[in-house]
Amino acid sequence: MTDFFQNSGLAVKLGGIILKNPVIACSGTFASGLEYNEFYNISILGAVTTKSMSLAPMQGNPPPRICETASGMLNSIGLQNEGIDYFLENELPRMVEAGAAIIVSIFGKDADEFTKIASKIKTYEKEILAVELNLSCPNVEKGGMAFCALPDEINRIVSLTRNILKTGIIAKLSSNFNNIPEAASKAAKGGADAVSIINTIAATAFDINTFKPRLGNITGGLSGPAIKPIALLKVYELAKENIIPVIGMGGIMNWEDAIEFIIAGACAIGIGTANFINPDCGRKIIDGINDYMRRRNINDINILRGIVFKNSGAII
Amino acid sequence: MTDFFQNSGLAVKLGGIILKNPVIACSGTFASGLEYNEFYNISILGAVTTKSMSLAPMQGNPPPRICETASGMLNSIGLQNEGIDYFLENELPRMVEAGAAIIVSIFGKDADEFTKIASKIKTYEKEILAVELNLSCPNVEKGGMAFCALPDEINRIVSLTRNILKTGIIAKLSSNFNNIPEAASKAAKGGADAVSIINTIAATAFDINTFKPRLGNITGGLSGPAIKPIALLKVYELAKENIIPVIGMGGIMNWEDAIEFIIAGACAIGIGTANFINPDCGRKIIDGINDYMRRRNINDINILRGIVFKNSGAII
Amino acid sequence: MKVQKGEIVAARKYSENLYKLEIFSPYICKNARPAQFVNVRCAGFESNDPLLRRPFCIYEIDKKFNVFSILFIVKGKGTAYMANLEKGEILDFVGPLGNGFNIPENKNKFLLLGGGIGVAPLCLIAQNLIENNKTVHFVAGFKDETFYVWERDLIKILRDYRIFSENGAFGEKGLPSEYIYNSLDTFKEYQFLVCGPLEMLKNIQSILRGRKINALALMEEKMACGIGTCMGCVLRIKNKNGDIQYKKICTDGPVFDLMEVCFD
Amino acid sequence: MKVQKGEIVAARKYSENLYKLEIFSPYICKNARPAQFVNVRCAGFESNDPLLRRPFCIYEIDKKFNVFSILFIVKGKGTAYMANLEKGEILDFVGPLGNGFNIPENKNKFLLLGGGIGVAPLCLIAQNLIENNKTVHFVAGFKDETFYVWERDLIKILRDYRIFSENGAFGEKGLPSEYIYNSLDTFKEYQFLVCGPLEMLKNIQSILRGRKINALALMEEKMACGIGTCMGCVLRIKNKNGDIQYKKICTDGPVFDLMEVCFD
Ligand SMILES: Cc1cc2nc3c(=O)[nH]c(=O)nc-3n(C[C@H](O)[C@H](O)[C@H](O)COP(=O)(O)OP(=O)(O)OC[C@H]3O[C@@H](n4cnc5c(N)ncnc54)[C@H](O)[C@@H]3O)c2cc1C
Ligand SMILES: Cc1cc2nc3c(=O)[nH]c(=O)nc-3n(C[C@H](O)[C@H](O)[C@H](O)COP(=O)(O)OP(=O)(O)OC[C@H]3O[C@@H](n4cnc5c(N)ncnc54)[C@H](O)[C@@H]3O)c2cc1C
Ligand SMILES: Cc1cc2nc3c(=O)[nH]c(=O)nc-3n(C[C@H](O)[C@H](O)[C@H](O)COP(=O)(O)O)c2cc1C
Ligand SMILES: Cc1cc2nc3c(=O)[nH]c(=O)nc-3n(C[C@H](O)[C@H](O)[C@H](O)COP(=O)(O)O)c2cc1C
Ligand code: FES
Ligand code: FES
Repeated sequence: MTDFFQNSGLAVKLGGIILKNPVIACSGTFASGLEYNEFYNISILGAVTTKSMSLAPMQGNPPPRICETASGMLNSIGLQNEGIDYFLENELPRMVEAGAAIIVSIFGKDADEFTKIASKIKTYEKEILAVELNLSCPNVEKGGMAFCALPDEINRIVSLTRNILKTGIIAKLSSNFNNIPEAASKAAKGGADAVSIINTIAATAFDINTFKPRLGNITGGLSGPAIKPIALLKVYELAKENIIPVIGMGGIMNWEDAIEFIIAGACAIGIGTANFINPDCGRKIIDGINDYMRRRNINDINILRGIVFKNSGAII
Repeated sequence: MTDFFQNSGLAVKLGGIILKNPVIACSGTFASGLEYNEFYNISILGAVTTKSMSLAPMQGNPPPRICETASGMLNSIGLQNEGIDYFLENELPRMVEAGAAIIVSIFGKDADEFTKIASKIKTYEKEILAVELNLSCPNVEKGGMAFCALPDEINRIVSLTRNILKTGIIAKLSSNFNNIPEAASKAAKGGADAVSIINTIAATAFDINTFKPRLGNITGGLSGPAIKPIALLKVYELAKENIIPVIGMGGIMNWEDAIEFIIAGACAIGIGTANFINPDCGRKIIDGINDYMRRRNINDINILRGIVFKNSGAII
Repeated sequence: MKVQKGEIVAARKYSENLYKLEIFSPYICKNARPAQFVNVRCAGFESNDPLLRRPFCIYEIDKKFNVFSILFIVKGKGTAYMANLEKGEILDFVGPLGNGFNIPENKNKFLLLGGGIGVAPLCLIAQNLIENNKTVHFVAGFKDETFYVWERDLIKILRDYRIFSENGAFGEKGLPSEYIYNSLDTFKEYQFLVCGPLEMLKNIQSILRGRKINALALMEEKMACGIGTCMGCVLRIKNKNGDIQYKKICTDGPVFDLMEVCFD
Repeated sequence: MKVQKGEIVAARKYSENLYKLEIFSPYICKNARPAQFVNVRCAGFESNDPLLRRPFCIYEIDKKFNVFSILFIVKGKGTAYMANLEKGEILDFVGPLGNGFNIPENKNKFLLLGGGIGVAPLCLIAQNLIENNKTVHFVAGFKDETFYVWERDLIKILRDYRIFSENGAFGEKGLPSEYIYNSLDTFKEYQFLVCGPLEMLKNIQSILRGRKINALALMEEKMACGIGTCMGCVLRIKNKNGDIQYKKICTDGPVFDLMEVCFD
């Protein structure tokens, strides 16, 4: 069902980035994809985004790091990773071997760190489809979400990496500030090909018996179906402005959700938390989109993008 | 179980407002309480907040106005109400008769409208515990959430009503801007006794078969358990600043959730969407808080307020 | 109205998608009137998804055994949950809700027209009308044979009925609205009462409007509370002066004057 | 590891809170090793609450009939959902997960100590050890008589066991850790393997540390993925150099060197 011919109407373009289909595995929820390769062939995905890699290895936050909430989950992983060097030497080759279309997510505490990481990636850039700049992690003290409070910083980081790398550049933004369109404009001006929205939403939970936070880090990021309606509005609002291609994510569990983001204006969609619950959801979502298009005789997915604007343009 | 003696450790003080217990019915989810009086005696509640009343009657938004989402619901009611005059003449007397501790929620398109409504309430102020200024409705074009983008406007509206009314004044704020502490400071400076957070979160949903928005108004406000972790963080962050007493709300379904907001720093808590699902939840939540305190030998609920700060103070 | 936990005394599968639950509840059996509904919690222990209750009209009332029933079609997760319930399990519901149907004093003959699951509330209404010595003609239209077993319930209430299905697999092949259109003269003395999908209601409205015949209809809209407090379930009503007003289906209805309903 | 839908061939209630589900799965029976676990979806059709899967160790494997089982305590909404499942229904699970337990070559005698539901994975381990001609002494501690029926499962595996309960309602009255403490000399040749509540693990760690005895432990932490991708289930491990490291319970464990676990 997912062979090339049937997928041919699924290709999408995000600035200079071309994907064979719009289904992307989200950063931090797919590791480097190799675990999922045991469930299905991850090369069928539009792209695989790695967990966010930092310059030096990061230990992450103290446990507990996970807390389930109603139709959602909090995480406070805190970007635990082995560092960009380890990744490039040990994991990237295996991803290439698995045939994945690779988006490397990177995280720096400041523009300088981003630049350094980008320079390291430079050597491998032919093997990489795009670099995603994680400007929105709610679980780290420095950098992360804070960048989104300072759109000019976003502009700077994007241009600096843009100057170094020939790969696609994606800026991942936070919904924790009410300024996505502004941040997206700055990213676009800096030379980004697309933006990813949304990262997890800052949130928390407490234990009424121990009076302790349920996360070692006190606060965490909310993801999963609970946030879908919020994410969808952010995607809709930004896509309508037509500033930059949007990769929509937040609570997508199945192909219906994926289509909902696309008709709301997303060029491509990211599946995050769903990978934990149904490790084969990537394949199922691609199949589902395919079937939906066939049933409706749609032979190019790009026709669906933002189709709701026609039915809702006037009012907002 | 809910007689006066057992409730006596439940009294809380919000600035000049004293409640016999911290359980408040949220605006817009309890009408004027009379329907719920058939399920239990609403006079046992700490307070009943009316739906938001405007100067002139409002028709509200076109249907559909409700859309269920994962562990949550979207609404785009748009403040349908019969206007403040109708309320004061017809509904208020019946609420008084039912023995409710009354918070009248009001909504104006600008400071002038708020002032006019406050002047009308003046005549009845002895029968009213407090007035809640709805500065955060996501479902109206003018006013509403927009005030929260302009904290100075909040200050002005609060002071104007403060000058007119001797009742308590509560400012209801939005979480759709990342500035609750600032907005709360302005409300405090204007003379508010407390703030209510959070109103619903702006969100949307689309139908993948018709390509239409699922709400007549396109966007709506997300409420219910889905948003609880987000609301809880907003309450925790604001309460820790110790600027003004906080009424916490967002996704509270049962007494455990109520306690969670109180230990996170809320002086009182609001139950909204839960009233739709379990119309007798108000009584059950009061009973549950009572039992919890008895089990733990806590004889004053104020001891619990913000108790998590001790276990989490250092890091944030 | 009350929040109740009633034991399911029977759970029956009528066909692939059609189920009936019978619930023990002296309170409902004593207080409920035709066209009233109950609002059912459709989630497991401490689960918040689905969050909202689902409204279902009361289908049958057995006063002798204090058992009432609901007949329902499986659509999404709420009804899927209900279809899984078994005898001995507990149903959490609020009711009876809505105004119900009050028999118009000045009418003696009634034409009840149901489309699909719209027949459910009409059955209790028919029963009630017959108990009040009214004449009832029952017309039902379906897509296919899903409701095949349901005819056994209907036949216990009355014999004067016609059943149509689009594919002819159940009853006569055809649309009930065509039948109505062709028989308007026969039924001009009848009070029409309609419940069914939107398309059908629109259709009937325009057929009847042409002939200046009145009708009542049971309406549906998404509900949050079911008790008139959320303002969610509104219907656009154009009253005699031509003013558009929002009416709440749960507490102002669910029965409305079909001619006043705005469908656009 | 695979996402599987297995038919429940038996659902047994051991006591008020303790249940066993037996699931048909040739794949698990063929591939699973002791101390591995499955990650179970605990929500109804299209429901997202509870969202995350719940991890359960494999309790028994019956290769003849291709049936494995899990033994579980009802804690919250996930396990409440599972307790409601019946024979003939389908269990959605991912597995087998985790490294499992590899029998140390150089050890012949094993002391398995389980607290509460911690006995579940130890049963399959005990079985496996015995099949490999090892000597096993099984010690179990409980609060009360919840596990009363479970003894029948244990007795099929071995006879050399001691059962304690805090209130004396099941087995001997007392704490297993006291028993261990008093019998350390008897068991000094034994490889300890412990699974139980945190307090018990801490206790045993400090008892054994005093005597420089080693032990393995099965650890628990909240999990999102169960397959090593979310980095959620980490445990703080102090290795020989004194460095603190985060290890993933799901893919680095669930069996760890108890002496290296940091409890503070
Ligand atoms: C007053 C009233 C009486 C009804 N009586 C019956 C009956 O006797 N038998 C029967 O089978 N159905 C009846 N319905 C429709 C029934 O409520 C829906 O089929 C049911 O809510 C679908 O829930 P779901 O979770 O399976 O579907 P989903 O599509 O997953 O539901 C999603 C949301 O939409 C709402 N919804 C879906 N369909 C409808 C609908 N047609 N009307 C109102 N809200 C809807 C649900 O309540 C829920 O909030 C009645 C509806 C109303 C308003
Ligand atoms: C590797 C492993 C093996 C396990 N094997 C068994 C077994 O064989 N039998 C058994 O009864 N229990 C076992 N548990 C514990 C079991 O997973 C929890 O009791 C169960 O998840 C509780 O879910 P709930 O929805 O009922 O409780 P809730 O408290 O509602 O769960 C809320 C959240 O906390 C998590 N959680 C709750 N308790 C635990 C716990 N003790 N460990 C990890 N996460 C938890 C849940 O998975 C869920 O994400 C095991 C746990 C792990 C990590
Ligand atoms: C456990 C976990 C770890 C994550 N780690 C990262 C990360 O390293 N970098 C990043 O940009 N986003 C990270 N995210 C955010 C996701 O990529 C995604 O934006 C978010 O979870 C919303 O999508 P979802 O609801 O489908 O999960 C993480 C999310 C989760 C749940
Ligand atoms: C249907 C509906 C109508 C509401 N109407 C109002 C309103 O008129 N004024 C107001 O201040 N808040 C209104 N709210 C917001 C609630 O008072 C509350 O702040 C919000 O729903 C979060 O709490 P909850 O998750 O417990 O519902 C409304 C919420 C809902 C669901
Ligand atoms: S469903 Fe709430 S007003 Fe009708
Ligand atoms: S549960 Fe996800 S890494 Fe272990």
